[in-house]
Amino acid sequence: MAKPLRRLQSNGIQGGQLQSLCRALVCTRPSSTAAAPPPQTKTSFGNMKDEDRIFTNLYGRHDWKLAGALQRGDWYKTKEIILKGQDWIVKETTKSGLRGRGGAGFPTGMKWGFMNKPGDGRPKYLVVNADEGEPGTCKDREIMRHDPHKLIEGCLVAGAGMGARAAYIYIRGEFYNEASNMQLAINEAYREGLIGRNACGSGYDFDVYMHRGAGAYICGEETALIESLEGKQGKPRLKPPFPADVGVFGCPTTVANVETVAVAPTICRRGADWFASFGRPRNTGTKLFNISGHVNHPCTVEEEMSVPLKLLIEKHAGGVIGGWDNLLAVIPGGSSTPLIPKSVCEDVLMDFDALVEAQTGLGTAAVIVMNKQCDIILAIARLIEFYKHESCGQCTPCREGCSWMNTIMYRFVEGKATPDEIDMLWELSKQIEGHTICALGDGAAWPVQGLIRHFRPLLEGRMADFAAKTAGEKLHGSLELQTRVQLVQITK
Amino acid sequence: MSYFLNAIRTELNAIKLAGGWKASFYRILRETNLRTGSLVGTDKYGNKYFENNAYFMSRNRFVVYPYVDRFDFDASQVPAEWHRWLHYVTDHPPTIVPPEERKFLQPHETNKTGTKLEYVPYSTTRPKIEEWQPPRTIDEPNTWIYPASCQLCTDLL
Amino acid sequence: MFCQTQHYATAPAPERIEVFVNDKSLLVDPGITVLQACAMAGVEIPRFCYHDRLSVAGNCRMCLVEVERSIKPVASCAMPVMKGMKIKTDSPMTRKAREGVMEFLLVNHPLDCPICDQGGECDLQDQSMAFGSDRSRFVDNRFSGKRAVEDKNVGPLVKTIMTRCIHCTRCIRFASEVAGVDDLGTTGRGSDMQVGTYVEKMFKSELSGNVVDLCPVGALTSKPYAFTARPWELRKTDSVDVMDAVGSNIVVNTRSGEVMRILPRMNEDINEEWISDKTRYSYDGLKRQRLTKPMVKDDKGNLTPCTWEEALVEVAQKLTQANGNEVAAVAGGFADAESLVAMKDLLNKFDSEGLYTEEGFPSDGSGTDFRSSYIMNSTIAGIEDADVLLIVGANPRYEAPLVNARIRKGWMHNDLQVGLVGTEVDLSYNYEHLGDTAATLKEIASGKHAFSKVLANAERPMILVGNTILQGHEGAAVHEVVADMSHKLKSSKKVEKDWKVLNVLHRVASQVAALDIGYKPGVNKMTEKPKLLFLLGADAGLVKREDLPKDCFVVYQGHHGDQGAHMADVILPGAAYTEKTATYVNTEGRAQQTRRAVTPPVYARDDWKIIRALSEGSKAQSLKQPLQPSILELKDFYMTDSISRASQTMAKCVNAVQTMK
Amino acid sequence: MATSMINLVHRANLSRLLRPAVRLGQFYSTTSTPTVIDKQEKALEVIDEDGKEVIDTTTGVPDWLVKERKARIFIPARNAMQSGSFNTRNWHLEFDTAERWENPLMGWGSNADPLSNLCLTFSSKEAAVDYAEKHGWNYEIDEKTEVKMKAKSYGANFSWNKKTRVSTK
Repeated sequence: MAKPLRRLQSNGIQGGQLQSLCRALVCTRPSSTAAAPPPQTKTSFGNMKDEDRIFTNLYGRHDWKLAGALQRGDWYKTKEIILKGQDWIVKETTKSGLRGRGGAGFPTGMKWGFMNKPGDGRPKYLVVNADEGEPGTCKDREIMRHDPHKLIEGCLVAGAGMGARAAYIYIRGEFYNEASNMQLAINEAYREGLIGRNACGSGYDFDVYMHRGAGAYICGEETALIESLEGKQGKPRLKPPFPADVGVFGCPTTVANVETVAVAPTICRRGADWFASFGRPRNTGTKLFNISGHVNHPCTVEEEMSVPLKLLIEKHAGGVIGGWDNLLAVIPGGSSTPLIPKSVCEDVLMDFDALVEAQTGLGTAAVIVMNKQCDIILAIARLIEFYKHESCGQCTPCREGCSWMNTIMYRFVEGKATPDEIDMLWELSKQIEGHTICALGDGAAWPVQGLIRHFRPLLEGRMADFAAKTAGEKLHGSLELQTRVQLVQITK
Repeated sequence: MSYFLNAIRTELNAIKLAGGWKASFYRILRETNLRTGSLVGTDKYGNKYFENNAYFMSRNRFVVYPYVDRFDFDASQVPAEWHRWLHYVTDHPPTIVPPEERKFLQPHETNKTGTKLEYVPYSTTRPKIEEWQPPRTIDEPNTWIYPASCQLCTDLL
Repeated sequence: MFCQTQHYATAPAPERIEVFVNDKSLLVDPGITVLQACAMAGVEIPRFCYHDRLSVAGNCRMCLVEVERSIKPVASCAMPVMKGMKIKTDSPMTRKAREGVMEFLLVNHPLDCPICDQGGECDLQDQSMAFGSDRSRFVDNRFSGKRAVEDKNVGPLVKTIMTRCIHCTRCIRFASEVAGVDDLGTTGRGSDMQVGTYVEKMFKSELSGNVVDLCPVGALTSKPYAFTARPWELRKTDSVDVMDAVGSNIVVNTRSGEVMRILPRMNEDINEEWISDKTRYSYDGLKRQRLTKPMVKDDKGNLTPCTWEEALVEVAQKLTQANGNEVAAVAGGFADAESLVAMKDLLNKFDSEGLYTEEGFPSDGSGTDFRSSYIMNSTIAGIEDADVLLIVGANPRYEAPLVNARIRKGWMHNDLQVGLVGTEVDLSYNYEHLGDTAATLKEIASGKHAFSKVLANAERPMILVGNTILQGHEGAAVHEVVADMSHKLKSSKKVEKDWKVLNVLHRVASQVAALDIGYKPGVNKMTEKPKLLFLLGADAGLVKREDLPKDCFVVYQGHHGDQGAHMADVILPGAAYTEKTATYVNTEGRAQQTRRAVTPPVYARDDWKIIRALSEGSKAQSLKQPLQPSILELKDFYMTDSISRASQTMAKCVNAVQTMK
Repeated sequence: MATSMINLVHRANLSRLLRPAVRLGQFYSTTSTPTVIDKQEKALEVIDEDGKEVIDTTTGVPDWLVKERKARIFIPARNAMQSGSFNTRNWHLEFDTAERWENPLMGWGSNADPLSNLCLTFSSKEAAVDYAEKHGWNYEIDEKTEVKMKAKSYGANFSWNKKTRVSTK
């Protein structure tokens, strides 16, 4: 483990790269790179101990209701936490180094701090983004299904931290059981006086509402989520104004991921230093990792940040199908992050900065493993089809670009293209990236970029095969491509 | 000598064929020449068609119009079936090869230009301005045209 | 941060901030957008979705510009300026961004330009020439084709070719913000997104034609104008509309002596850049039912065409024979100021004062002596400054759609509080319905009504009286109450000194000019039974043949064969508003000129010239009733005068409103 | 009856007022020919008393074409169909539309007045005025209207207490 770390230290962490990860956030926000990172002291990560786990009922083996939650330590001294005041909660969160768990990785303490500006009479809201739709990601649903009280308590603590009047939990429509458990848990909490008027006896009024979405991926984008919550079509808004200025119902709002909110009470209870002791500086804490794809035991697991990818796959997911040498590539952070080939996977650490350095991102930490039996071009084409289908259609580059990339990608699957079109596709993805209202355009562009970056010979080889097979006849002029894609043999 | 005699004989024959001295005089007056030839045929309008191969090509076939009811004449008096013979489209006059009867063929008409029956082009597009028609108590067609000879108009136009 | 509203008395201007547009320093007001700052610097940013009079959408991405220290280009239409911002509108990054967006827009835009009505005045065409790439990389049409979208039927005025749509959502925003009908919207998402009405129905608005102008591509075009002309063939004449008393500024587009279409012309004080559907689409009425030749009655009693000379002589003879008090003239809604003056001169020459307008107005009290009692004093633009508006017996939505659009604008951006006394109608914005009758008005005036307090507390109150009810039985009473109320409000301390309260909303274009010149309002004021009656375009049917003496000689001068022409003994064909240069005074008292775009048809002539010719030719020897506005529903809006009654397009609209849901 | 009344009609005046729409050429040529000759006689006088250049005496344009009408100097409004505003930056000088008629065979538009098709563009109002005066044209000026720029805010679409809140998409 020491070897990669030395490399990281010598290179330093470059601010520009981090910024490019945070593209979803507009540049005017203060960058998290402002403060110099504390010195690196820890040298090995992973193999977390059970007593350090925050989500102790992740697998639903215990009672998810209030009684079980109390047993696990939820709602313990919540009143005292609230009574310590807004500033204390925000400070503690800042100190813990918690970064947003929804993908962009914005420092949570700073984000909550934006809400503490002098008010103008408008109420403030906390909106919990439980619209977990990113392919490969399945962490929030586990929390909501098996540990809903962690989230409710998190809402209260986070809400108290930012002085919010209420929390809206925007839950994905397809999550029926999760929504059901959530609602029951909310009802329990109200019944026990944990939330509502005079929540936990702290004198603080705080309501929690749950809103079920209608199953659009784009509603996971914070401003689209706000629109959807307001009853309109879930189409993202431009920033500025940021939700902290004009959010849901025109009031200051913070949109936070379920996991971010759910860990807040534990941080406050066990202390920021405890949380900060995990992972590398600026990438601290524990994190839920989802490992799916060609592994022996796909799972969701809570691990320390900066855990090596290989350790994660080998230890928790039972290894790659066909052994580590059968690994082709990994998408490390949910479908919208660029893939990394096996050579990078060998020693990359799973945290924000290390993955940015590997030209990808931590995203939601949904690791999608692909072994050599997988047609990676088809896999990426399928991802682009997903983005094409989920594009809201509001802004031009994403609406037109995604469907164009989709048709090109499916031609690439067959090899029915010319090598110069690879450069064109690269340029197209660059034309989409950074020109759209929200980050969905970026998310659609990155997988393509990752594919071209690491698998260009594969693409060219397939084109050469196709050209040899058809002697260039069918390159242009066939309308049956879409249907024939299904017949393309997946293994080679 | 015999050349002159032949020429005189030919001219006299021409006068004879034309119908005498008086007729020949009028013929020259109207057509400025007097030609002889063998009668090839006559159409139903009274045009007579002659051929005389002693004249050189393009003069050897000619038509003599009837001068019954009109003094002036024009080429459009020749009907189509004779036209083709007259203009060397064919060597077979309709007397030898009669024209095929077709039910859509219309009787031949002469050109009406310059007569009261001449064709005057008119606009077939819809007028851009549609006029109001006043209600009429007594039904009679409204055919009034702004008089071109109106005193005021002549001043203005 | 929130919408900044225009204030009547402007607060001390906030400190201006400095920005740099292409390294040129510029001082701008805080709160404006980058795009506006660039416009101030004389740099035009390409745009599709952004429109000055609509809310910001920011979705077309064409207006992306580079801002220094920003890693990605920003949408200039939505980004507010910040201190020291360095905007680069012609940098490689900006140009690349524009080119990229343009390429995406063209990917699914059909190559329809040769058969597209927008061709030649298409923003997409122009901007792709200016900012797009010079060649296409899109080869996928060989494999899968472009997107095709079903056309929607939204009524007889707006033609939709939805495949051309680039989803700028201008039409949607216009419908919901300006027109006040939430009829349009998007359905579907991604590349399947469509603009439409969801369920097929008519776009029911009196301002619907404006979406044709707004559409930056040819997705929404004008149905009556479809395939009739190209913009570069058209001759454009700036003119003024006379279909209502607003006097909207228009551009008459003609080709070889035929009016092809009518477009709005920008005038911030009157119509901004909208016009009503009647203004825009009733032009085909100018080509039908026209009076083109002078006519006199022959001995059989039939109107027969004749020469100008015969007609003028006939009238001159009658004029010479009649006594002064036996001659009268009634001016209709389309009469221009010049012919009104000429008619007055003519009648005065024969010692006659029998000058009347068809449209009435109470003449009790001060009557029409003071101009301020019959015009819209606070002006149309002033509505935006008002804070309380009381509408009395008017339906501005259909009587003056652009005044209504202004009221809606004030209501939306300036929290204008609106109350209505009169029949409850749909005004496209929320208002307080106070009562149906003049009794309520009395209550408000006496301070007993709850709304009196609102009015009393207002700093810039407005009272808008519809002329429809002023000419009714209770017109005089209503006018008196309203005038008193206005006077009281005006003299209260809260109201600023030069703020005017009383406003009269006229319905016809000629009325204010006629009253200014000295015509008596209303045919009911006609006391003497005339022997010779001039109808100067009086077509409203208020003068009836049976009310006139049997031997009355009626001369109709106008441009359409409508109600007036049917009862005439002599017809003198005049010119319509597109055919003459003439002055009209709108309901604000603003004099404006129409300009001749085409020649009067056949033998029709300018109205004032006819009257002048006549004058030179004839040598003289010497409150329980409901306050109901005239138009309650949309179907009655389309056909109100002789031009729109002759228009087939307007007839189709009436039919569509009744049959389409 | 009619003939006796004709004497009451001043034909000359009538004819001026009631010009027919078609075939104007003859009517105009009779009155305009002497004017042209007059002009040519004093063609050299191109500087007036104030020392300003006046060239209307040399152009040979008939009086009736210019003296009875006004040129309009204005800034055109932006075409409502398009968003570009470059055409609204210059001053235009135009005359009114004169009588036009249609060629009966081809349907082409014709007129007898070259000035009605004139459109001159100037960078400033003063230049346009100078030009008109130089040619001896009457003119009227439509002053430029300053458009007040209203601050636009994207945030207003989501306002919590204003009616600018957008509900339809």
